[in-house]
Amino acid sequence: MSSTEAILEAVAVTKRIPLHGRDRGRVVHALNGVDLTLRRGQILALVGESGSGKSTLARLLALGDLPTGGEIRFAGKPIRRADRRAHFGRVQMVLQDPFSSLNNLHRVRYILSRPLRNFGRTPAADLERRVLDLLERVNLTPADDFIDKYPHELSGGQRQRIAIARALAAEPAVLLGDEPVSMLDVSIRLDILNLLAELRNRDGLAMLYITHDIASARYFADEISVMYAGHIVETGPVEQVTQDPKHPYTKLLLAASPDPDRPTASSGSDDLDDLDEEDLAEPPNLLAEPTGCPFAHRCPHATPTCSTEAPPTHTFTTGHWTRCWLYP
Amino acid sequence: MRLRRKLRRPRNRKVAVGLVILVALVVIAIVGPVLVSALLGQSAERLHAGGPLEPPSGRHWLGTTTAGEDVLAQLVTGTRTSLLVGLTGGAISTTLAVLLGVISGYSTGKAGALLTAFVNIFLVIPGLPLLIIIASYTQGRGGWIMVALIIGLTSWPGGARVKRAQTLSLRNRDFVQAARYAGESKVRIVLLEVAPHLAPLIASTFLFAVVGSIAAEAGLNFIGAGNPNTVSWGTMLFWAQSQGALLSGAWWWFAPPGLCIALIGTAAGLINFGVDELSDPRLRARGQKTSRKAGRATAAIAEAS
Amino acid sequence: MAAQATALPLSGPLRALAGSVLVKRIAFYLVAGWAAITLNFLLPRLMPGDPASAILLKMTELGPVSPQREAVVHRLFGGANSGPLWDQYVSYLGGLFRGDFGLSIAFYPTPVTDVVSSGFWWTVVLVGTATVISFVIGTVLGAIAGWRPGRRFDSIASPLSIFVHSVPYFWIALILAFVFAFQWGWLPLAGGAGRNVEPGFTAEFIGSALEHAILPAATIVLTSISGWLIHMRNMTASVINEDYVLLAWAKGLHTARVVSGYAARNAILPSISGFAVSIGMVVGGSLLTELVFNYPGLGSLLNQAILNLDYPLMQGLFLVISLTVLVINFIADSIYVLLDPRTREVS
Amino acid sequence: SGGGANGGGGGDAGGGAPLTVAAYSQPTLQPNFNPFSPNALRGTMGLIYEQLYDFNTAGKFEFMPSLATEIAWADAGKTLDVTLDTRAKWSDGSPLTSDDVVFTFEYMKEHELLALPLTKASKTDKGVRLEFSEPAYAIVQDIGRTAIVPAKLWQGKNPDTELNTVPVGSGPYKLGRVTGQQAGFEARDDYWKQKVPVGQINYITTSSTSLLAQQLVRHEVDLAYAGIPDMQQFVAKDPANNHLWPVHASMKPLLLNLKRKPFQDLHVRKGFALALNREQIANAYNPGVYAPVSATGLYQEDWTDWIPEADRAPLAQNQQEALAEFAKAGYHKNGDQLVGPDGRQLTMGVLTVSTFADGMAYTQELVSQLTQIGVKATVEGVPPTAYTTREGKGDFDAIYGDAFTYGANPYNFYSSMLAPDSKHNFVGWDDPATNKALAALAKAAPEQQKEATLPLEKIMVEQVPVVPLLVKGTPYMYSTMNWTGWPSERNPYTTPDPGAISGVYAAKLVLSLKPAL
Amino acid sequence: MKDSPVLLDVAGLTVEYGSGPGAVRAVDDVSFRLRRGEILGVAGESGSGKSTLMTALTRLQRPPARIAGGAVTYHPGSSDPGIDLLAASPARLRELRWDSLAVVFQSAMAALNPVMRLGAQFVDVIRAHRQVGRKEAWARAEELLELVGIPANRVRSYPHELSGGMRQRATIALALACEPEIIVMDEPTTAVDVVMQRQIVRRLMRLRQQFGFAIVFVTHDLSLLVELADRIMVMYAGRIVELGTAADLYHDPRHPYSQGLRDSFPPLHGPLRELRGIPGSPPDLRALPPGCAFQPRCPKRQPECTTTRPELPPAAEHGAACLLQQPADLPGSKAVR
Ligand SMILES: Nc1ncnc2c1ncn2[C@@H]1O[C@H](COP(=O)(O)OP(=O)(O)OP(=O)(O)O)[C@@H](O)[C@H]1O
Ligand SMILES: Nc1ncnc2c1ncn2[C@@H]1O[C@H](COP(=O)(O)OP(=O)(O)OP(=O)(O)O)[C@@H](O)[C@H]1O
Ligand SMILES: [Mg+2]
Ligand SMILES: [Mg+2]
Ligand code: NI
Repeated sequence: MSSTEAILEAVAVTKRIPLHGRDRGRVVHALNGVDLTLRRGQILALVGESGSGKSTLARLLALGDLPTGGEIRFAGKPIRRADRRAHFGRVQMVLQDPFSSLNNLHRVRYILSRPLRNFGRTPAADLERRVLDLLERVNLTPADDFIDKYPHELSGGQRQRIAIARALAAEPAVLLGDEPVSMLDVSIRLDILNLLAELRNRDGLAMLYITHDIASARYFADEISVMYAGHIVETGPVEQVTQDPKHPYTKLLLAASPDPDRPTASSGSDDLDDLDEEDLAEPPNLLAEPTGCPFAHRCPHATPTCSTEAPPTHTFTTGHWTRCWLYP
Repeated sequence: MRLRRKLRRPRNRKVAVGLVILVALVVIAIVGPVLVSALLGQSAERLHAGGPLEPPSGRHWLGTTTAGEDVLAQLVTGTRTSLLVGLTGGAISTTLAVLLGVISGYSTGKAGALLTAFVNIFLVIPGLPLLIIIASYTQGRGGWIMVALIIGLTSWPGGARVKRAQTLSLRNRDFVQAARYAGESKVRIVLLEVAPHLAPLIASTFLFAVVGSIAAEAGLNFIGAGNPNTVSWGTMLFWAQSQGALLSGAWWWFAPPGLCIALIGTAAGLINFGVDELSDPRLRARGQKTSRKAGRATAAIAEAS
Repeated sequence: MAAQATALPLSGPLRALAGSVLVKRIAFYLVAGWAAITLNFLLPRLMPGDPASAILLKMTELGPVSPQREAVVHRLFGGANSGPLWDQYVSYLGGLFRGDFGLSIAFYPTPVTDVVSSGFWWTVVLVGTATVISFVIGTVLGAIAGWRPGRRFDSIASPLSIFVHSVPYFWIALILAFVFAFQWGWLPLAGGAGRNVEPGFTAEFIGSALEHAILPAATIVLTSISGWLIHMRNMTASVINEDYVLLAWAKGLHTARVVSGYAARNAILPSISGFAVSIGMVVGGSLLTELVFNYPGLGSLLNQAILNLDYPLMQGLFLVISLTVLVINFIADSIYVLLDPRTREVS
Repeated sequence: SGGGANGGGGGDAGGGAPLTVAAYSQPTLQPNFNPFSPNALRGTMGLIYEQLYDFNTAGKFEFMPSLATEIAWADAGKTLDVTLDTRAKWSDGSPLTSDDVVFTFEYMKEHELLALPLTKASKTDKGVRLEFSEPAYAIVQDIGRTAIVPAKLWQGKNPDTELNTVPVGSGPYKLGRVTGQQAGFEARDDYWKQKVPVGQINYITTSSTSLLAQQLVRHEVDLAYAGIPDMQQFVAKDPANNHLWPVHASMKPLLLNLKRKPFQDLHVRKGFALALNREQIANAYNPGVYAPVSATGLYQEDWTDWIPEADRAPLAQNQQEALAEFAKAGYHKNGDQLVGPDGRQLTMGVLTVSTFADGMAYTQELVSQLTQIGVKATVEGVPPTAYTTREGKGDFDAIYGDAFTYGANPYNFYSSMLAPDSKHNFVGWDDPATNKALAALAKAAPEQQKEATLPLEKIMVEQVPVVPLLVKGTPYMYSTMNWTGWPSERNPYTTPDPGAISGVYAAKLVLSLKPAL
Repeated sequence: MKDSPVLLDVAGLTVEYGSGPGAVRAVDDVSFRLRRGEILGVAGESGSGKSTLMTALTRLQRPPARIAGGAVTYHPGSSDPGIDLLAASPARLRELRWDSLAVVFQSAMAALNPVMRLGAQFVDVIRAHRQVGRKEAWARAEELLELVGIPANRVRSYPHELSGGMRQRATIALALACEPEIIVMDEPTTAVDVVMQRQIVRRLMRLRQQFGFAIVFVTHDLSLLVELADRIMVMYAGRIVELGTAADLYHDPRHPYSQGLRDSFPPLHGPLRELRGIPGSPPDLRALPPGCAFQPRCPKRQPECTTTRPELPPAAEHGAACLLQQPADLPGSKAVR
């Protein structure tokens, strides 16, 4: 896995977001020393609790915001704010909410032609053809019908596909997808994921795939990272992590994922039932200075050490590691 | 661009009425004085064109003033001055409001904070008294341009505050963020992503700034801080009031200028009702499919700009 | 004007603009206050003219004036703006600090504080009452119009209010005075209270003052009501499309409750933050109204100050008006914070 | 004592309805009853404090006694013996003595309030003797208008900062209710001279002439003297009660700035004098109130004997002759423009006060007449203080708005207009012949004054330092609803002025009124 | 479950956006029955009219949406003739709402009034329908919040002080406030991660056992439905294309669209297989293809499909609106899977 070259990396990235109003003076510890590597021709899935910092991380990688600690590297070189324009040409992001990320006042044609022009890869005469081409690639056919539509004339799923097409228009080396297909029904979702997989295989596109849908991550990604409260708690090849999770949170996540093939899901007596009772607990407190393992307060295996000392990184096989006191 | 399409085919009856009034007044302002002198042989400045305070008649459709001036001729000529003052003052005020509001809303850091403080401080200063003080400084010199200038320079803060607030709420919206990722320049983001969302606000600020300027000019004249040599609705009211038109029962002299000001304000207000729709294709598209061609043209314009 | 009339989104930054942490807000108000004070200092000095010569002219109308007297007058009245600007500024600030605004020129030698306080309550009560009345009526009517936009009430009330709003203040004041006071004699023509009523806290005086306030207040109400109406109409029209209003319906609440607790309750917020902007306008607009009705308030005083180049009085009045607007801003902001829990400062 | 709370009044000090006088063209006032203050409220002079004497300018300049019963000149006009009325008493009951009069003159001198060349004031057995450094015939009226204050109360007071809100005077009234919009006076029941007929007088504020007109028509005001629009209509509304009496006491000229081109050219000034239709200007606001005035500046009806026959008629408009005069100065008609040697149209602004409706109307008419002969004239309406400032600085082309008061003899009239050191010589006239003539007139004894005025009249006609236009009619409007006995054209026993200029006039008026039946 | 009395009877419900030729028929002739205590899952293509159907059921549709036909009958008691919700007077409707019929909107997070305390929004509705005191109502609000795992002390928070997931849970708790008989839930768990989603689902099932309400549950997540629902209804282009028990529908989908959906699902466990998805793109609701709306994309299209519109077999335990499933079974219809 790690044999392929790293293209976009987050190295020990921290993000603190100061609060305002009543909570003035306090900060949200959105990211705590996160390491993440995207490689050419590979797809990295990022899953985790809602509010764990996935979108924040993606935003930092896209240079939409600056980290408070650590650095973002592109092709091994740290990037600075001044490199923004160049960076946007190489790294594109699909924002989480397709309803707010498309300007209602512009037509699809305009929305898609802007990156084509800005990144200067398309002669003006070719614009229309390229826009139609993009629409077809994301399955918005007949493309001729869609090119003059306003966003409000599109369904959520169609909007998501416009957002993806806009990102692809820049012909990026890296695509950061923040739940890019969450509003699509499974069949369309599949089409899009297949398209992205094809780009990966053909053009060596590197991609970050943020999702709550672990099954699709398994189907589509090469590697997977699991986030919890601003920490990456486990990373590894997707099959290994989904079939043999190591970190208690990963295990919980997988157990909680709906799986119609699991025979007696609703009456089973797996560890989920215990969870059910005690685990309607408060989410992790991101306002407090992180100490120890962030999952300690919910972990069934927690020891006193867990909540005071940061767990060490334990590597199982190449590329599969977790941070947990369970592993020596 | 959308405005043009909108103007061509007002959907809403209120908007239609407003536009008709406005266009009629503009036409009067442009050709009215010529028509009045050609058809009725009257001019706004000529004293003793008729006897003092003649009621409306075939010769003087709106009667005469105490100095025997033809009221209709004055009203028509006054339309031009008042509209010029209104449009110029409104344009200056709106431009300042948009510039200061959008820039102070969009730019972060020290410059933005400074601009914001500047806008806020001006908000606290009462506009009309300020206007009067500055106007009395010029003492009616400089004609309508000066009046328009002063009005424009003193009336922007309210509009700026609204626009600043709106820009603030827009600047971190996802679609602006997305435009940054799409490689758009700052100027283009402000002009083509943020500003169009302010369009209805800008339009309504402009409309009301125009009306406000006309009314302010009238107010200035009323307290004797205007330029009495120009013929405008404001000076008409000044003369009518100071020569006791109301008491003499000369309604034909006192009423028309006031009604004209109210009329143009009403037109602006009615149009404003429709301006909201203008901003949002969601409201526009209802029931009417915009033609493909129009869409293409729009995109082409946006592309070229 | 109704520039704010267009619906404003209820999103964070707008309300965030309106309020913030108390300390920061107070700091802002201090800075704004200082700026107002400084502007007040500068503005009158930008005006042309020379109060001493005006006073001298007044004196020569009464009889011959000795050259020595002329010198005295120049010394007395020129003093307000002689010497380096900075020195004037320092002594001006010092005077303010001691509550000393100097002596009025138009009413020489009455202290400015006396002159200002003679007009202050008239205006505050008149404008205050009129504003509250127009705010309440306008907001209620606006909520009704916006509740069912396009229906009959809306299509009559909204354009009508815009029409009234567009009529110049003084024009409507003159007509009201002419019709109700002059022609019909129902109400007094002018003044703040009856001539033979001793000012004081007596029923007679209050009754007389109220009677005299009806027409000026009606002018202010008529011309400012529509601002509130339109703002509220547009806001209500947009708020009723919010999902929480739909949910309120779904909850089977009574219409009155849906309006008061959900639709109008949320729609009124921008009006409150717009209140401050409007109050400045109303105070300004009341200047003309006061003139027409010969009302003994700040507007009339300001007009006299301007006509007489009474710098000290102008400064005092400007300051009082600015500070009043500032205080109302502060109150509006504070109410806003109470009404809108989401109020936050934007980074 | 005097008037009760609700008008009328009790006791023997008069009663009836309160007399309401529209005395202020401003919305508010501040209490100030300091007779030495330029901002003293009306009524301070005449109702509260009394002056020595005056001359009736509305009538035949007859002597009007007040505190003084008679005056006598001595020492070729350098000494004036004033006989005081011994009955005079202050409102606190103590007698008004010649000590008080001497004190007043000394006090004014000490505080540089006195503009008279007084060298010494001293007691005599009949009153006081005033000694001057030069003949004071010409300023006899100014001497008489000195308000006398009680020595014991004014000792040590600063006339510049005193508001004197509890005044003690010798006049027929004491202070009543003073609010921000009116100053009320109540009759003294112990007034030393006579029973006071009017129990209560209210001097009220009225911010605009149109408001005043409404108040007059509604009989809310008994006396007003401001130029309301359409005064004839006020009379027409109730001819039995409403009356109008324009008192001619001053002259309104067109002032041309002699320091500016081309107005220093005599021919240009003559051109202007001939180009104007005075009758039409006079009719621009309230017909019958103003009237054309002779080229000497003196009003031909009142000063008939003073003006040589040939100069009595006001100049008639004659555009032909006007153009001929302009041509002598190099200005020719080119199309409808009057063009100068430099090829540019003659352009001027006529400064006037924008808040005076009448002035604005006259100026508008004047300007339109100038436009007719090809001058590019505009109305420059500015607020009053800006107006005085600009005329004081000489920052104008032309002025229409100042009135020059005639007085008991023409000395003040001409000297304020033409003397180089006069505050009111706005045009900047400085001519040795004029100065000599003025000096002669100042020293002339009353019987020589007509003769001494002639050179000045000649200068006015031939040199046109200012362009005399109209005699100003101060439009006194009064109502006989509540009070009768007003002075009128037929019985001009005083100027019905509520106190701005002369307290003697005001006191004479209110003491002469009788309740309407 | 199938013998429980019918609670809600929807017959021929049709909803259009706008009117005239340009109208979009977002819900077309939909009929189904909801039984007491049942959880009915609704899945289907995005844009197929699920949300529209939910708002129409509760008569909360907004212009330009308009109910063009059909009936929604609510049977409060088993013997009751039922109340036609579409014809009920506003007053009657107001009584029924929340008391018997509660909703969780798809936009749950925007459905809380931003300027009212969370508790107040509970108290509001409780006191509108129940004769209880203010104190009591607040206590009830706390209780309800704890039911969905929000600490009772959060009752005085404003919505913006809660995380997205908490807000969604709060709206679910709100729906339970008056122990209604029917709860309509439109994608209520989109904003929460799978762990929280599961916890909420568990709670709901438990509460249903406790109170016996029926739920209509809309989601794209077929696998979630299989775990949760009793019956599943699949919508396509405004129509119900298949209706059956959860297990049947998952393991034996009969409509080609349902099959396509099922086959597009990547499995979480077991061998990875190549997924095909459904070729083609969703139909234009303004111009539906003739015959079966799915026919242009259908791998098993027959000539008849382009002419005959298939109907859902009425009252069948498991039926699909597909000609292949019609009584005169075409050959091979059973061999679909
Ligand atoms: N502007 C902000 N102010 C305060 N807190 C913030 C801000 N932005 C993000 N956060 C907090 O930072 C944390 C991480 O947010 P982020 O959006 O990255 O989560 P996420 O993993 O993308 O969640 P989701 O799956 O729900 O999208 C959250 O707890 C969020 O509340
Ligand atoms: N206001 C509207 N005007 C016109 N068409 C509309 C409007 N609202 C929705 N539609 C159309 O109605 C159809 C049904 O919409 P609906 O929201 O019910 O879909 P849904 O099944 O809930 O989709 P999702 O799964 O994305 O929530 C869609 O095709 C949509 O385009
Ligand atoms: Mg996110
Ligand atoms: Mg939906
Ligand atoms: Ni407004």
